[in-house]
Amino acid sequence: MKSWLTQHSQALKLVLSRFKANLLNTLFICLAIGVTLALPSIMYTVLSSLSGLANNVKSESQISVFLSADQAVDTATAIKAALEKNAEVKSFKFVAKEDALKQLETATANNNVLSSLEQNPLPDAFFITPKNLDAASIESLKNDLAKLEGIEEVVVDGAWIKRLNYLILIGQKAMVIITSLLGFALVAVIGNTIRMQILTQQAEIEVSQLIGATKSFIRRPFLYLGALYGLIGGLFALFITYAVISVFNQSLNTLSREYQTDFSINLPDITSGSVVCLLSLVVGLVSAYFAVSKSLFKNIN
Amino acid sequence: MKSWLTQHSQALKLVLSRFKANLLNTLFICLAIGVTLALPSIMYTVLSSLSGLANNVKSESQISVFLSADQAVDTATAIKAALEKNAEVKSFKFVAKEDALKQLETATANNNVLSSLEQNPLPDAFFITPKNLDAASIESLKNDLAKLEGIEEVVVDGAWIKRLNYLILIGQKAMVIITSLLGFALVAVIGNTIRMQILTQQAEIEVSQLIGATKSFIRRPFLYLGALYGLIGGLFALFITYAVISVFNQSLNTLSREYQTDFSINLPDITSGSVVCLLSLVVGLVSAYFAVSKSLFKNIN
Amino acid sequence: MITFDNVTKRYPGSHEALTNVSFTINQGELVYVTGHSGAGKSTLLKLMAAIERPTTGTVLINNQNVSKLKSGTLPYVRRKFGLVFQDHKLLYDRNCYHNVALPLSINGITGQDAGKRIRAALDKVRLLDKEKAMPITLSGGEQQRLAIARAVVSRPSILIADEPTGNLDKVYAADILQLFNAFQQVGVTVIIATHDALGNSQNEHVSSKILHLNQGRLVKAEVAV
Amino acid sequence: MITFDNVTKRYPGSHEALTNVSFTINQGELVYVTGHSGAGKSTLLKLMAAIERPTTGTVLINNQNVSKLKSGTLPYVRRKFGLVFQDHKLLYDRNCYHNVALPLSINGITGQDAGKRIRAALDKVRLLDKEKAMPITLSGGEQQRLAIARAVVSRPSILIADEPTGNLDKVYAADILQLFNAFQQVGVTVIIATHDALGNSQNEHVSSKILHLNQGRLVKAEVAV
Ligand SMILES: Nc1ncnc2c1ncn2[C@@H]1O[C@H](COP(=O)(O)OP(=O)(O)OP(=O)(O)O)[C@@H](O)[C@H]1O
Ligand SMILES: Nc1ncnc2c1ncn2[C@@H]1O[C@H](COP(=O)(O)OP(=O)(O)OP(=O)(O)O)[C@@H](O)[C@H]1O
Ligand SMILES: [Mg+2]
Ligand SMILES: [Mg+2]
Repeated sequence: MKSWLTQHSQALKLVLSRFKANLLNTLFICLAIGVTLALPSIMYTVLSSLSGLANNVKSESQISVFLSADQAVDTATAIKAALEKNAEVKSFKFVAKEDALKQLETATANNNVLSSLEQNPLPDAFFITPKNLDAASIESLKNDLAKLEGIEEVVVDGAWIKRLNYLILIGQKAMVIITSLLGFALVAVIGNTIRMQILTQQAEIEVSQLIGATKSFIRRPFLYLGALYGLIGGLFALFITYAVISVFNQSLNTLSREYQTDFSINLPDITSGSVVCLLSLVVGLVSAYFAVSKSLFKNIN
Repeated sequence: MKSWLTQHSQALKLVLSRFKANLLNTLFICLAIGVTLALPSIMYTVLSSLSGLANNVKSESQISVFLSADQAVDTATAIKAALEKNAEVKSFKFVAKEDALKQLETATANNNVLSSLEQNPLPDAFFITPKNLDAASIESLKNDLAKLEGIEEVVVDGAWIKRLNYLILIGQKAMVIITSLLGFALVAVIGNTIRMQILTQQAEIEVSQLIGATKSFIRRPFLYLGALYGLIGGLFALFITYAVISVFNQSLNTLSREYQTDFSINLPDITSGSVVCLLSLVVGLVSAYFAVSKSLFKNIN
Repeated sequence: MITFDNVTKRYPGSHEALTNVSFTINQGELVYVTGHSGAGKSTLLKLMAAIERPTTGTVLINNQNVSKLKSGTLPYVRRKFGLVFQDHKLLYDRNCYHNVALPLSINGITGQDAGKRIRAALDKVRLLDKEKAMPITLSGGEQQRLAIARAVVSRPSILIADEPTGNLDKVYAADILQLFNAFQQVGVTVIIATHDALGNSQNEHVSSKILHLNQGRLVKAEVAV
Repeated sequence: MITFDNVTKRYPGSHEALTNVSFTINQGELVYVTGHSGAGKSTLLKLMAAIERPTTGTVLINNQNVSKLKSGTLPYVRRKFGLVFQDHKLLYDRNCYHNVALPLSINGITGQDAGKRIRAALDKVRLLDKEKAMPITLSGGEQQRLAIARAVVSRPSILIADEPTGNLDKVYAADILQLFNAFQQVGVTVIIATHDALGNSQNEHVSSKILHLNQGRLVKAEVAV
């Protein structure tokens, strides 16, 4: 147990002293790893923020219920009561025909066009958010609603859901492609770096083997090295992600004001931050293991 | 001249024979470079396709001219003639009020809502694309149009332009950030690779210097190496770009059908392909130069 | 202790470096391996130290067949040896002190105890004042002596030295041979490969065995007193 | 040809390796540099070959002051020399043929002409049958001879050899010294550092100069006939 500790602290000390001796080089390498790692991390952060937004939009309104024209006010009240009782309805919103007309005016961006209307052509409407979003539940809810009295038409906003889902699907597809490409690049970068280190240390490895060092003794410092590269690279990646997203959010703010929405990309929290660091540590460790095993024992029996 | 040729062909031969001897390793490194390079190339391709789309949208219609209600048909004809003469007008489109109503119906996605309208509340309209898109020209054109007879209102679609420009601005900002990050990673990857090669060749470099090799003699094979890594990496990048965008376009196709538009991302053409290859060749050459100069002459006077 | 039985070594793509060599070395012997350049001296030493394996025949170290050792136990066999390589095999990225420290750290010996032993070893080869120097700044003979210090620091039970005095002048060479004799005196088996066959008058009072090789064949194994 | 005037060499962080050394070597001379280990023999040779620069004093090669050479012309000065390094400095990633080819390719000599010269050089050190072997597979003495082949292949006007026979037995050593004598006979200046001061009976008929160093000082410069 004590010798185990000594061996490990010895290896770690060796690696740290080499780190210090080549500080600039080491930082350079860690930065390269950080950059490579930052990109999927940024992608993931942006996409998860966006899909949060998409979920919001998605649940905004999927079923529109239009009442027949010239309906008495108490019909609307009756329907309201029915909707409140229905367990399948998560929430709903009533828009009176006067309000609908105003909205239409805003949407066409021209106040004068509709001002000459002598009669409001629009009906009263309920906009309903269903509890369950799967196709079957929505269909049965639609049928239920159609049975209510005084209702002209029930419209399910299917196309919009379809499109949004498709957009998110494409985003995820892009992320999978980019992440795997970059994951590959990451392994290549760390692996190459370790192999370079092994080349520098080739004489030491050979001599150590000749005078009786075990394989794990030789491998140990390189594993520490890989893990350290990964960890520091991960920290750099987090830092870069923070910086890039902060800059981005500033630009977004101006745009959001333009759109009258309030959207910004969430900075990674402690959990996802540690996941990034841990992941890159593991990648570093694994790349180191393979690089060592590949380069180490090729000439010696 | 002949000796110059001999020297270069000698260096190139040396590099190629080493390439062949470590084929797998070489391919691995080139692939890492290719991946790193592929990302900005994909980004650029997507963004340039998008901004092409944006330009299309932008030039679709920026000034809407609404005629006063209940206008005689020949007023519209007169305005049409005036627009045709105006040099500032690039193109225009006339939308009769009946067509406008139909469009509104489609836009609100509900045929029944407006069907009960007893009278068409919408005016005839011209949608004009100006020749010059700067603020001053648009303002003067607007004033010119307002002077015409029978016109109720001239609306400049400013908000839309502003938003679109902002979106493109953000995209470009993102590309600059990502490209510079990746450019850095690229230099780090190629530079590290060359430094690794130099480490392997350290003994040769030292001995060569001791027995009278000039600096350029020693540097030459490494420059060829860097250039070759860059070139092959660039070709890999192009290949990856092609593959990724082709996959992407398939997804986009389905979506485009959904939206009834016909948008797909253009594959890079020969010009931009050669630019990518040339660029990465130069990056390889420059990284090699610095790596060699840094590693080569540190211990020897 | 070390037994060669009909050992032949053929390197891939080369003719036989050793042919049908048989002999036994007992604990505590002083053995010279002699022969012209390329006769197979280094090969013989490498086979003894379990660095190479015989093509045919058996090499026994402490009654263990080297060819049948598992790769996991090989390091522990090698730790019994103190090796001086013909090309020194020093590490040029660390100073003399740390070069000598390597065998100890492999054996898990660190700290003050290690420090004392390292300085004692450096003192024996008269390099104590070069403790902090890098090997690349040492002269050829100094490098050779450093390699010897590294071989003896872990107090091996078998000392194998390949041309340990090739770069040394007479005075230093005598010094080093003295050192090897001292090791033999305390029971260490000492095996030395050299091309200037027993030209050293200093050794005449020490009983030693000579293995003389000629083109890979053991020509004579004699005992000089 | 080579003139040292009051040359002192102090390596950074070390005492003086050479102190106030003055001598002249003329074209076509055969010079032995002798002295104990660490006396400064290799340092002297490195100063002659423009590999190191003197701390004080001047080194003239063909009346050129080495300290004042521009780094661009240094390579061309070095090409005059054929160097045998004490640690051989072979390239282990290429075979014997290509090791010997290196000085020629630096001089821009390739093709058939180069091939002939390379094989002639290998033949002179009796390594023609090892042409395709990698240096790592050579014995210590074979490596040393390969280093000598590389030094002579470009037909240098000055041949500088640092302990060229340290790993060679008597027969081969005599061979190599014969080779050096042959070079001297055709007008090449030959400078050899060695620790076994003139113990070679073969050389008695050749006139030679001896520079004997002791702790960095030139103790005597005598001419033996
Ligand atoms: N790894 C190897 N692969 C192929 N051939 C080898 C290898 N090592 C040695 N040889 C060959 O085996 C023969 C004997 O080599 P060895 O090194 O044992 O000689 P030696 O007696 O030590 O010579 P020297 O006195 O020159 O060091 C030589 O011809 C050499 O070329
Ligand atoms: N690069 C260097 N930096 C510092 N000190 C050095 C350097 N090279 C040599 N020395 C020191 O200078 C002294 C003379 O070294 P040199 O190599 O000239 O000796 P030598 O006569 O060749 O000895 P040997 O016979 O052992 O090769 C030695 O004490 C050595 O430690
Ligand atoms: Mg040998
Ligand atoms: Mg020397």
